[in-house]
Amino acid sequence: GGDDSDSASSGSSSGDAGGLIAIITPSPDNPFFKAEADAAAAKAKELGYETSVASHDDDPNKQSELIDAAISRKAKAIILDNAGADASIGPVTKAKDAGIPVFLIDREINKTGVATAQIVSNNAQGAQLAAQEFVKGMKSKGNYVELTGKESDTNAGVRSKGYADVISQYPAMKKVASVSANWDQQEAFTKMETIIQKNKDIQGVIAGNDTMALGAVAALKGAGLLDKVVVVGFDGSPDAIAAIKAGEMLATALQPAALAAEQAVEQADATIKDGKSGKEEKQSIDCEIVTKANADEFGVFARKS
Amino acid sequence: MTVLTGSAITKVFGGTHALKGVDFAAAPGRVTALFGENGAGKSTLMKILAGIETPTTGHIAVDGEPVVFTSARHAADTGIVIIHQELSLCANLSIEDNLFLGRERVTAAGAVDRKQERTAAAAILRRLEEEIDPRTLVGDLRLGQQQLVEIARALLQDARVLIMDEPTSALSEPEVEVLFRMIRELTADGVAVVYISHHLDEALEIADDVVVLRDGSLVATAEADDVDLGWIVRQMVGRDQDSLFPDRDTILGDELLTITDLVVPDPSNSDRLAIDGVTLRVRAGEIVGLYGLMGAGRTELLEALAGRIPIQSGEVALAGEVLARESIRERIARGLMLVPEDRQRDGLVQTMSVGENLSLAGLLAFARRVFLNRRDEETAVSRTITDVTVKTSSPKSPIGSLSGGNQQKVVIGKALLTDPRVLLLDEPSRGVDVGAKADVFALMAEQAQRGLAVLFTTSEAEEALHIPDRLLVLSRGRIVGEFTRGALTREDLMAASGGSIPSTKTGEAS
Amino acid sequence: MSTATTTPPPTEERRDAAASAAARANRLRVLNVVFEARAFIALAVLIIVFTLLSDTFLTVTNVITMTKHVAINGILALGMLLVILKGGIDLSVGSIVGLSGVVAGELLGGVTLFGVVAYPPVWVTILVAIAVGTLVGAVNGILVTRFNVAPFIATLGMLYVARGAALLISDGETYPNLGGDPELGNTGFNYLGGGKILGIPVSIYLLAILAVVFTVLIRKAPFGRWLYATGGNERAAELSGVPVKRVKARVYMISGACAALAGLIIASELTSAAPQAGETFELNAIAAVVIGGAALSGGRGNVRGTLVGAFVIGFLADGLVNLGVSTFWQILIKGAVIVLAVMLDQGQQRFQKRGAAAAAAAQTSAS
Amino acid sequence: MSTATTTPPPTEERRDAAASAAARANRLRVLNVVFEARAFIALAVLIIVFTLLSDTFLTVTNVITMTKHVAINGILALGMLLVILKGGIDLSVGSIVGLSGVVAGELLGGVTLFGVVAYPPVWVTILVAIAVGTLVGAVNGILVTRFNVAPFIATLGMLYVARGAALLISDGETYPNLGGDPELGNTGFNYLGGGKILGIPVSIYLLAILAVVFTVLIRKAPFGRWLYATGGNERAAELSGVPVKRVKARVYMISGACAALAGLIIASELTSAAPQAGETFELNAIAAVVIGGAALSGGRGNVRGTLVGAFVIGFLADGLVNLGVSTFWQILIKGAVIVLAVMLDQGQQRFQKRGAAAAAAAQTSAS
Ligand SMILES: Nc1ncnc2c1ncn2[C@@H]1O[C@H](COP(=O)(O)OP(=O)(O)OP(=O)(O)O)[C@@H](O)[C@H]1O
Ligand SMILES: Nc1ncnc2c1ncn2[C@@H]1O[C@H](COP(=O)(O)OP(=O)(O)OP(=O)(O)O)[C@@H](O)[C@H]1O
Ligand SMILES: [Mg+2]
Ligand SMILES: [Mg+2]
Repeated sequence: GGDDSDSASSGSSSGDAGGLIAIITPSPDNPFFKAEADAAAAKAKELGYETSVASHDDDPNKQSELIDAAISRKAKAIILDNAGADASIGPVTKAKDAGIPVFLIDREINKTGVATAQIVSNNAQGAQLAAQEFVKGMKSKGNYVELTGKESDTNAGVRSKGYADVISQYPAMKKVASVSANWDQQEAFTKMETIIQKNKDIQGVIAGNDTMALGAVAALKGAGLLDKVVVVGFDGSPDAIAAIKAGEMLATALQPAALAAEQAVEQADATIKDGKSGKEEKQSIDCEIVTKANADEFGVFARKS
Repeated sequence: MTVLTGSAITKVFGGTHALKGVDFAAAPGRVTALFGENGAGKSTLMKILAGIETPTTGHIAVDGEPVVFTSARHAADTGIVIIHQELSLCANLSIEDNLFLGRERVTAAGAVDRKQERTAAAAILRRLEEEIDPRTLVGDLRLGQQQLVEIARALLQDARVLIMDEPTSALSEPEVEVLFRMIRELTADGVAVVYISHHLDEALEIADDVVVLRDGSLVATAEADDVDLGWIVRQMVGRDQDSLFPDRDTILGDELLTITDLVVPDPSNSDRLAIDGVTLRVRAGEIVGLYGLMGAGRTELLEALAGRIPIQSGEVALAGEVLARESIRERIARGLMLVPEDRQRDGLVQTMSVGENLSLAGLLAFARRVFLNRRDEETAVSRTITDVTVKTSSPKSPIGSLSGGNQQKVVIGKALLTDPRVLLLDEPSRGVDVGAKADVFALMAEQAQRGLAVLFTTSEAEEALHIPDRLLVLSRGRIVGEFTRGALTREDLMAASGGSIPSTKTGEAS
Repeated sequence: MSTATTTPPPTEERRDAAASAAARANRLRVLNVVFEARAFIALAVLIIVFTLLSDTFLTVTNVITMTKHVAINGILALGMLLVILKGGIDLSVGSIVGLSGVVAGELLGGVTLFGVVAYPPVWVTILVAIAVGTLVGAVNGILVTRFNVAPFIATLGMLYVARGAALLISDGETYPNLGGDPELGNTGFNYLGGGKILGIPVSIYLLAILAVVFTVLIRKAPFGRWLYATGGNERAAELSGVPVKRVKARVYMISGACAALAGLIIASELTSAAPQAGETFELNAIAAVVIGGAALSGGRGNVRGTLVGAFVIGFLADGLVNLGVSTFWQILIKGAVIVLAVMLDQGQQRFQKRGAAAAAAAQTSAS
Repeated sequence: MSTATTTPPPTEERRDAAASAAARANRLRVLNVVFEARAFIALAVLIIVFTLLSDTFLTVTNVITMTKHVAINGILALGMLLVILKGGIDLSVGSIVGLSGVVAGELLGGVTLFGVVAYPPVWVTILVAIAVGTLVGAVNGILVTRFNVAPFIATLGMLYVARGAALLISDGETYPNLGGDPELGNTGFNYLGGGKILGIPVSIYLLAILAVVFTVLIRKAPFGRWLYATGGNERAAELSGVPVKRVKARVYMISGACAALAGLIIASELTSAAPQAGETFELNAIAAVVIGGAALSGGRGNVRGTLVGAFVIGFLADGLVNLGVSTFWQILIKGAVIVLAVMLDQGQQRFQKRGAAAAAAAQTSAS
């Protein structure tokens, strides 16, 4: 977000401290990516680096431009939450060839050996946790709706599949509708309302992320169905956790975004200092399920320490 | 004594000196006619007096009190009302909307008082003997009718000074008669009227005082009774005007334009026939005139020939070859080109220079394979500028910096650059001053000598009587009379066009 | 009827003129109706098709829900209509939606004055948010009138500026549970988007009220005539003493206010405000206005048509979701419908002209 | 400049005319320069500011990189320029960018004909993709010329249609490693976006070539004159035998082709094609053209200005990133710069006019 990069910009012109670490995330107006960026930036400063935070709005071309910029600024390392498993291979390779190690967080790319590390929260595992909680909440039966993320986003697919793997084992559970709400709250709200009109006999809603889950909650509340319907999301955003405490949502799979970002920066530091990160490339961090029972234990995309 | 006076008014537009220190006064109860060639500065002076343009230097006084107009509205509120040379109506609004635009009659509730407006509108239209439903869209009206709306709007504001800049350029004679009657009523009520028109005799007829501008300077003032047309023309042009209508001997060649039983539906109104079975022939070296009243269909005839509007039946042949579905450009390529009636709307590209406008139609002639040959183009353009005597500082000047007459010459020059075999001109003298008129007609004659076939329309009896070798009178889409030059009188003409009572004008014997 | 202007024989002439006059007037009226008819047809087709394909489409509750969705774009479209009537365009409305939500969120979260945190009541919050929207509109207006910046560019610039502002104020975060707190006396915000009167959502009433107000404004007040005149022929309007600049400035402010209201409704529905709300909404609003028979060149269009246009866009979107059509197809179909609806317009107008002419001719020959 | 028809004393009159003539011509020349100067000034200011704030901005490599980024928007803007010169607008270019990438991806992945999978060579792929872009442009053209749909609406519709098509063809998936396979003989696609000649990326050459071609087309070929005439006054152009409809249709096709090329460059740079590529690119292209001094009303604008405009947009974006300015500020500043650049234009023109008038006045009083 704003503050970090502002101070960064003033910093970046003042000469070379520990060098520059470029942090690139999809969009700062989503709490998850923001937490990621903030955590990474904080860690990097702590380790004595300048930082620059930018976002690519899931536009592969813009991402490629941002990486060019990092290269021409002779960044020491790049922390990247990328804009597409395939579309990002080129740019990451480009950075590698320029001698800049790239540390991927949150999303993988479909190629190994170009990025120094790919630290991703285990979306499949998280999805399964969420789905299991969902099934429990629905007492293994009934009609449910799935709100999926942007079709052209890898994680949307991974999570949807993760949900299916679990839920498909319960024949009594019936998916009555599945629509994409592009990760967006208002779109989720509108589409949920429309679906309710089509079919009021719904016991559950499982969404590809918390923003959409909260949109669904608002719609269900308006229709007076919320007490009869369990809603499960993904990400573990503060708003979702609040909703869980309030009993409006059943559960969400929390991705330890902050953790991944911090680890990425630490490994970047190691790589800059002594050439190797000391970890293998593919690292996955397990998600944690957040329910009313344990909600208090969690802060901003991380367990409270 | 005088209501409105402007003293030592100057106006500079970018590089142009429209006015160079002009004193002007309008007296109550009198009609002051303002004469001057195109670009003399008439409209500019009037716009300044009506608060539309601000003078570069100079002062305006109302009833002797100096004023500085902040806007057209300000001037209107002090009783100075202007009818603009170029129509300023909203085509998307009804007549009544236009009549009361900006000065709505409102009810207590603050809403527009439609009922009151409609009755007032109907009344004024009746006085103008133009009984149209006030709810009619102005866009559906003919040029002439629109001009009447413009006049009606001015009349609705109780003006102390009424400025009329070319109010009759699209009016038929009877409409002009009506207008004159109203002007006399106004002056009787002590209104000061300023009247500008290129129909000199008409203007002289209504005038009490005469003022002549030349190149932005005031060159003469007089009482209307003391002067005649000749004098006015001398003052305008600065020298004796050789006759408007030079005699010429015609050498007729073979038939270039052949029209047989042409039927053209009215584009604006598809089951009214604009042209209803017209047959006519024009030979090389011949100038044929089309006379008719507004709406007679002359424009439609010419536009149909040019390929602008589709024909329903009949045949058009150019030098024997029948033109069927040829596009406008194919017709131009074959040597048939139209000089349209409304030069602003159809003749000129305002964003381009004089030179670019001139070469637009004949452009392909300068194309060497794919590219334009600039040198060829420039020579051709500057040759044309001298040929048609366009008054411009350079071919690169923006077309907007030219006055009406000169713009018209550019449009004609553009047509000549396509070296046509048949030249169609729709109202070539509309809104053009005597000097330019003479030039234009001289041009037509010259082209005819060079073996072109010329077909032109006019609404002015004088031109109809003297210019063409043959005159065709068109009425409601039919040819109702054919005369050869000299063989007809003004009276014949009026009778034939089913138009109006011949007007009794002093300036007629010229 | 080609002799409307020549004198003798007067009798024939006057009859003639009267006839053609009547004919034209009549033709006018028909045309007026047709302008919406076109949009109505598009809407009718949509409704029929969806009703045939889904039994849950044409139910009372679903129509109410869909209308509620339409309300948001409808309110934006009404503001846009005025701008388009004047011959302009407003690309910034989407961003204003986001900005006004953020402002509301900020205020409901409490404002710190001299160290103490004050919680303004909801009505203050709403007024401030709308004021902010109006302000952005005013900037658009100033850029267009004082600095002669083309409306497209001026509002494109403000599209970015307003969005940037929304993100900066909120620091990119979403304002959660705007329900308010009884103790702080700032509850009731969710009524705007969540409340119902006689089972009908408040936002629908808001749309209806605005529609009526705008119709009166356009039809009855001098402002309306000035607006059409400015859009039809600005120079002529100016020469007639119409305060053109003021008219222009006003429409952008009104449009901004409408956008702000839409933003509030959304925030209230979700009881949370996201800075990125409203992205690309401007396109839907413009589409609604144009489908409603307005000309982007200005001077032509009306409230009824615009409403119908908004319903076309809204019902289409919801109908496709109801049918479970894939997002990809939804996008493609939306584009096709926009173009078709407008083509339909063109076609009908040409057809209509001919029809009216015939009618006119008939009358004349009859008299 | 014959003065044959006016007043004595000729001497004074001629001198006078000459003076004002000189003034006018001179004013014209200055204005012409100014039209770009305006954009140039904006660009100069940007470069100076960024160079002062960052030591890595004005380095050879960075300038080359930024220019490479400019190339994409620049190519779109050149196509857009023609459309705008003609008085239209093309909102569909962004979607065409996505579509052409998808088409390329599809072809490089191999096309199945009669059961056998064929791998067309790269040059075929490129031609087909560009053909598809041209086709979308042709549809725009037909909608505008044959069906009189307003360009804004026609291209807005195609914005959705083309995007939908891209998503449907790719089923929302990204086409991976378009590097090609030596065995299949379809390698070399990545050259377009990745290749360098004398250390300068191919895409920059493409932009340069297009710029030259367009300049010649506009300045030297009749088509150019026709284009300006159509944009300036369509009716007059038509009556002068300008093939108005053809000119219009052409510009949309050219714009579509440019967009397709841009899409190919992007896909090639990333050696992968995403269906959502190019979203909102149209806005940047339009901004570039207008900052470059073109009038959205048509008839005014040129290649040089448009290029400068593209550089302003591109250098601004990269410069802000280079400074590490937050995304939120980037958005806001971008909007401000667009508006300011255009205001600068207006201001300078008015100033310029006054200057000329003054000069002329001076001359008169002198003579
Ligand atoms: N807006 C303008 N910009 C530049 N020059 C102008 C402008 N308006 C008028 N002029 C110039 O001022 C001079 C006077 O123009 P004006 O219209 O007053 O002439 P006029 O006597 O009305 O001619 P006409 O009889 O054709 O109407 C002409 O040279 C014209 O080119
Ligand atoms: N009585 C009428 N009713 C409706 N439309 C008319 C009438 N008379 C003419 N028109 C239309 O008005 C337009 C202008 O016609 P116009 O007056 O130009 O014919 P014209 O013979 O060329 O006369 P002029 O060239 O002097 O204007 C044409 O489209 C014509 O069809
Ligand atoms: Mg004049
Ligand atoms: Mg005519």
